[in-house]
Amino acid sequence: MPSVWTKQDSGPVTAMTAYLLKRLAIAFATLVLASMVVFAVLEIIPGDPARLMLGMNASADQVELLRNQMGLNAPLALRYLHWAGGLLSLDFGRSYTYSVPVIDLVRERVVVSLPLALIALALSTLIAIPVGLFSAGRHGRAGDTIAMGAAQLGVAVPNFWFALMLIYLFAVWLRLVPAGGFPGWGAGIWPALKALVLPAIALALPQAAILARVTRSALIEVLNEDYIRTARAKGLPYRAVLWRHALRNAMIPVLTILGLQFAFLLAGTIIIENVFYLPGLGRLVFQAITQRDLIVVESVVMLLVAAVIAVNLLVDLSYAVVDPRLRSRP
Amino acid sequence: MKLWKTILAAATLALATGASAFAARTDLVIGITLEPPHLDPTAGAAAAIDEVLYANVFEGLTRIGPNGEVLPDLAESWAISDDGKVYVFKLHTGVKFHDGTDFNADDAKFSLDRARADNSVNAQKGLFAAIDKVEVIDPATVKVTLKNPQGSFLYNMGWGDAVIVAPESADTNKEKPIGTGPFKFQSWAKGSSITLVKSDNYWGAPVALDKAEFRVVPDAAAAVPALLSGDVQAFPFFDPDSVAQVQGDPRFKVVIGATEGETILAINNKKPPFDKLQVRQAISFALDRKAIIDGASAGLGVPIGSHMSPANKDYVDLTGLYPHNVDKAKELLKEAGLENGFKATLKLPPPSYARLGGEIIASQLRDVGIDLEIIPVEWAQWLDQVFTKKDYDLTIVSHTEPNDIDIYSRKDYYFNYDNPAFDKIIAELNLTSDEAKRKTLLGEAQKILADDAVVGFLYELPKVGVWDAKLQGLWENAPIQANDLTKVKWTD
Amino acid sequence: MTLRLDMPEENLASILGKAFGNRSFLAGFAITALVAAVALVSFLWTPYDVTRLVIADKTQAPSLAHWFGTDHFGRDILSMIMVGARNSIAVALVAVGIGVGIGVPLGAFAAARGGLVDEALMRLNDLVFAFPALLSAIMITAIFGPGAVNAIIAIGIFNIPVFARVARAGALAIWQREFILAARAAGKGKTLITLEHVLPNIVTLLLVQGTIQFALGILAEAGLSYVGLGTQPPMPSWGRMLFDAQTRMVVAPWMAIFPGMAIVITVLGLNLLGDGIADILDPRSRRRR
Amino acid sequence: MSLLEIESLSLTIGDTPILRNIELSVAPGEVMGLVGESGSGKSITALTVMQLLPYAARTTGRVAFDGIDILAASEDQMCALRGDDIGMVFQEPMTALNPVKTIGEQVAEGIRWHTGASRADAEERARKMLDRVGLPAAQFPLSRYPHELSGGQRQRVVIAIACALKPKLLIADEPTTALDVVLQAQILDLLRDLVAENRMGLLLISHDLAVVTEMADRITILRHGEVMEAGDTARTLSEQLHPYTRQLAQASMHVPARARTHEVGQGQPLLRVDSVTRDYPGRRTSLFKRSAPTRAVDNVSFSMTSGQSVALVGRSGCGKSTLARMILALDGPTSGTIRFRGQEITGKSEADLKSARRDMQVVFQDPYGSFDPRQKVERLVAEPLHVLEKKPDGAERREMVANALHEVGLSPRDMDKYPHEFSGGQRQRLSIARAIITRPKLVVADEPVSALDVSIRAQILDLFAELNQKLGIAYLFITHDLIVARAISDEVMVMHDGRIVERGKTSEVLDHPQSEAARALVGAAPDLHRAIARRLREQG
Repeated sequence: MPSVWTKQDSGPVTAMTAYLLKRLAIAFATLVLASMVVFAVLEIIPGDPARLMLGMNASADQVELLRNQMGLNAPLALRYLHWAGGLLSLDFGRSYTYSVPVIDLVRERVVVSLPLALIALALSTLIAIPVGLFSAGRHGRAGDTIAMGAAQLGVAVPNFWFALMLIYLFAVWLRLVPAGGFPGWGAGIWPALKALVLPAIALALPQAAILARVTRSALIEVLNEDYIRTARAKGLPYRAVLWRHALRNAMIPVLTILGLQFAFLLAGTIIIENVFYLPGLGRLVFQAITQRDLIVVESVVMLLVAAVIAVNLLVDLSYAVVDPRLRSRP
Repeated sequence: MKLWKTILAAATLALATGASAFAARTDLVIGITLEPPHLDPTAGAAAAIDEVLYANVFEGLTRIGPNGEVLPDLAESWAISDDGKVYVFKLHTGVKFHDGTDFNADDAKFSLDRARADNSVNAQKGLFAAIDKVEVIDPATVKVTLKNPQGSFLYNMGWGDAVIVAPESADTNKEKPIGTGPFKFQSWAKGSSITLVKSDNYWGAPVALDKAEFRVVPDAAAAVPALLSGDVQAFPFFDPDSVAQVQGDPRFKVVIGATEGETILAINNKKPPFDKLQVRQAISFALDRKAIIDGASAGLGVPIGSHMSPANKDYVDLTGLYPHNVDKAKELLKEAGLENGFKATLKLPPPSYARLGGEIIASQLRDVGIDLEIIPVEWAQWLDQVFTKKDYDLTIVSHTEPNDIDIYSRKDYYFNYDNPAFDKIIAELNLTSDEAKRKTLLGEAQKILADDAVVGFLYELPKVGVWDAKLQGLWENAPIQANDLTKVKWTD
Repeated sequence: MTLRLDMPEENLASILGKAFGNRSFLAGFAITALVAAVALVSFLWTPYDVTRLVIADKTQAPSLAHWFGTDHFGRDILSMIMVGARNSIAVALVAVGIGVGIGVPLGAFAAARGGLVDEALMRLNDLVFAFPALLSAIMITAIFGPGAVNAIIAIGIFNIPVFARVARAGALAIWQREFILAARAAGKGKTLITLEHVLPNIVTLLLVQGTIQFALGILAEAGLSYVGLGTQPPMPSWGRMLFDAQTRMVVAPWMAIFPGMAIVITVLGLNLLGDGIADILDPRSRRRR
Repeated sequence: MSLLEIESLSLTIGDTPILRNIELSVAPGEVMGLVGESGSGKSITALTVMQLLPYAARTTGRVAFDGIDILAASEDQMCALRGDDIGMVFQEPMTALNPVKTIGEQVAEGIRWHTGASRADAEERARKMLDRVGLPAAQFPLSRYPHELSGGQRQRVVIAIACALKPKLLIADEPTTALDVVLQAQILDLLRDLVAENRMGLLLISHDLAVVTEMADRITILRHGEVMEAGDTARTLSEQLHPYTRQLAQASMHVPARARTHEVGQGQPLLRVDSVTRDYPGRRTSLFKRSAPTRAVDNVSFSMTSGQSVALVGRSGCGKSTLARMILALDGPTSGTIRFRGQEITGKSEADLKSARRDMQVVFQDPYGSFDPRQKVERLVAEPLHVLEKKPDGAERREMVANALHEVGLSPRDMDKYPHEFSGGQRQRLSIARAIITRPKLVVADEPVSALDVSIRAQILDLFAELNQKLGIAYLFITHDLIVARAISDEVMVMHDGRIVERGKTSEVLDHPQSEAARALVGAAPDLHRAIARRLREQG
């Protein structure tokens, strides 16, 4: 096949812009499709939010009145357009159960969930990358076997079970940290962080195990490449080769997994936030599902989907930062 | 735990100085399982609203006491006309709402009229159905005229749905409740907690607590560690199933009280084969209430034989009617032509009494040949499918409203039970205020329900409260779902 | 040609030889076989009947009569773990089956057709990937009602894009090989080539992914059951057992410890097995998660 | 005194002996050629000197570099030697450079590491070095990334890295094998000059006797990890005392015996290509614009007759393979038509192509990649039977496969084996068996022998010639190797930048090339005869 690299390209900058635009367009299209799916799925949920709000003793007339007030009797397409249009202007509507704007609920919860996910992500990265480097550097030797054995175990532990064990060890037994709950950032940075420590560990450890394995295998693969031999032939010691040449090349699979993990972490928070009764997005959506607070479910799910898409976009772009070959790719 | 350290340090200090007048702790974190959807008791059915606000932030003309008795509240006294149709309430004076506005008879009239209006979204409009008109006599007197005499009117006025609100703040109560109670609303961290603080301009006896936080701890799994780690000091409504976890721990007091919650295995009386009396009776014989109470409620809870709390003065013990008897149950099924048993569904709402009880009941009914498929449902689905559409065979639920035997006479109620004899008794009961007469009628009503085996009567839901051993004044029983903090204080 | 230490395709004997030399494979195989055996035995025999509740025997500590103790209904935990193994395996296996059955044909089709079809299918994949899987599984089971069948569907749906992606990537690599050109030169169409050449050559890749998804399926089922949306009583399931255990941690920790260990061991076994297979068949294969 | 001295070096990996009693030396300023077929242990010898062996390797014997005992040296000592005193150039320029670092960084890195020079100084030296290897900073700034360079340019960067610190010894392991002949000649010139300038010792490793003969002062011939013969290049190769040396030399120059050749223009053309052009879409430069399309094949016309053997030669990337794919109807032309036996094959459905496919088969370059590893030989060889009108039954099929195997010199028993049980040469025989099972009129062979060792290559060329004689099959050989073209073809077509620039009888074109492209190819092609002759002449 002829060489792909022709001379008449108009430079990496425009190619990069085109790539960026294309990715953005795809991300937006995915978002729109996702919103349709979410809306369609939630519209077939059995359970009437109006009835739920009024309880057992309310009459059918009262329920109907409330349904009208809540706009539940409008045609489907109109409701979708209204809702989707609102999303664009960050107007997510009003919660059926809390009767406050959804955006306010989200804002209150995001300050719990986002720091939690970020701490967990940071924690898992900080554990995983060094372990991966360590293991790859001792490929096949005792240290590697032990580290990877531990990682295998980490992957196999369900995070909610791990969370339970952590609570009983650190909160009930040792009383080092609270068993759950969140005092709010208003109570000071330290108490708030303390409340997030256990959940973050419970979330991070299984992820760290996966990431460490990926880092190691990516590094080992890269270490088999010819250019590693070239670098060794320059006289660089093994360690320097590992850091200067192997790590950056091994970043692409690691970044991919990091991106995927963000989605995992967001979903993982649903169960973990329930175990630790943290007032985060995960619990908001879980409660909203059980209370049939459709508007909240729709909005939060869309927000999470948007976050996942945004992170994937970011990961795509970071590939280009890591790998110059992708910068000039159409 | 910083808090504990502070307390410890303070306690040591107090001992060292020998100061007897050491001020006791004045803050409290109370765990609640469900978060209120909003904070207006007059606009929602959720019990969680009352659990936070009743008697603390909002007050009614009357109120319900710790043992279900009717006590004066904003109305210091009342007079009832001989025909039982006119009530004249004498109100307390000098009462202010938390926003500084005065409370007077206009507010009382506004509150009652608002609740019974056509466009009212009050969840218990039935409470006000008997009211014909409300008149302001003077700022401290309000007169209520009924269409017909109602024996339970004073009790009804003590419900959380009948509390007095001010016209200025009625519309914003959902977010920022303004009442006349001893505590005022401070903040609500949604999904997490609601904080109340002592109100300085309270008209009544001052309360001991300065600050009370209601923290939302949705599941029992989280409640135990929260309690053990000291994050939460009281769970007035603790899951009985978890009580073994803290029983015997000297740090905590476990208080078993009574509720108005008749836990029943509800039966769809119109759906074959449950339309046959023998089938329903067979189910009643198949139930082993002791095992159910042991397995689903940690052995706490009193068996019932009809729809009435054993704590109620009008209670009739009918538990002997259907003792656990597998052979008898099989025999009855055979009479009904179902000697080979049959299949049915059992829809279970989320509370642990239902989910755990359901598993046990399914196992017990399997012993007599009834094969149940367990379908767990969320409350929303339960209300929709079971309660509204009556699309169910069997379900388990606890009817926590007090004095609610009349539900069996309601048309289209989800039991699909229809017995003119029973309806007649209830109709008569509604027009009767004579105590002895009422007792007889209620006894008859209980008997009919038991004979018809309308539902499987299981047990009276216990009210299990668990709180710090040094805490005093929380309700032991739960005549209504409320956490009255007016008498709560720490002891040392 | 310079040093070529590559290993060309090998025969069954040498694969088996390597399998017996691979610690990961041996350990994984042993554990997985044990779990499968326990599940099979539970059809014929369990120490106690798991459908009978003996309230009088509730929350008994491990003893000779009940090796792993009893639960809050007096059921034998060992027996429940045995039956639960059956359930976990069934759910995860069928969910993997859904992923393979729909995902692999889609992926292979996309790779064979290329162009717009490929692009469209991959965008659809992206769409599914954009939904956090567990959140969506919770939504699906909450909407359509909790239960094993809906849990299988919810988990299975998210296996589809995974297998589609692996199958497509594997197939694309195979389509680059010269033997495909040879087949095309022999006049074979895309469908025939996919069936004859592409699929047999990505089987190992799918096998490795299959064990990984199988393990994830067991974790997902446990997670769903833990929030009460998975397998329903009276059928015991490991996640459900943990759900029941969590409110009794102080008085009956064995209720949480043994089912939790059952999950860890099973998932560990499957992952070791997958690693082992990957190592044996291709020492350089990149593992996907 | 020798710069590098290897004495009775033996090496095992696990239980497998790789090297046995290797003796070798390189003096300063000397070029030592290390020759051998694949698996002879050439590369392992080089890696031993660098001490970059796999973990499991165990060595005995002595390797001395500049008086240092390398086998006993610590890793720190080796790090100090590598890149500073010993440089190494590898075979595969496409993968030998780190894709995420600029060429400047990669050249400067070794300089900084060994000399402790500042970044600016190291960059300055890197710039000079790159300039020296033919990559002037004006056109190739230090900020270029490897992927922005061609294969030949990348190999220059690798040489710059290896020579940046003027090492005493340079090891070049097949430095030109991945390049086409013209680039090969340029790189070899560069290496020769660098060695002369710095009085470096050069250990040149190659499978190509001609390349080594042109470059090396002395030669060491390796086979199965043992030294067969060593000595002065010209004398060793002209005398050919050792039987293996003789075998290698003869195989390198092998020309199959062919009784008759075919001329153009006999009867109706078998294949007719009319102004065929193939464009590939350009890269997307913005949302709506693409750069101009790349023209891989540009207005090519030619025809072939039955039984004729035509070689299509050209540098890599000239469009040969694209043209071949279009002839095989695996790809469609952008414009123009291709007729096979008078029938147009462009834009036809697979069903309409069946009759054409019966008479036209293909042999690919890679004997490893061209067989599905999961199928047995019987199915693989029988694959083209798919196009027959009447599908043979099982017994017939086995018989046809057995015949085809017999014709290519394999046993019918081989039918039940898997491809991995065969050697590279045997696989190429399988490939040919597959191509002839339908008794085609034309076989297109895309570099059919370039992945094979010389001795095997000779056998396969013989087989092609034999089948051409016996079955009257016409060949279209795609090759970059003029020796192959000379050996097997009646006519040669020279392709350059997508066009056919010259066509004629093989001997005429190769001996008297007319076009510039053909002249460049012929001039650069290494030729063992010429090389030995020149060596002898130089030495007098």
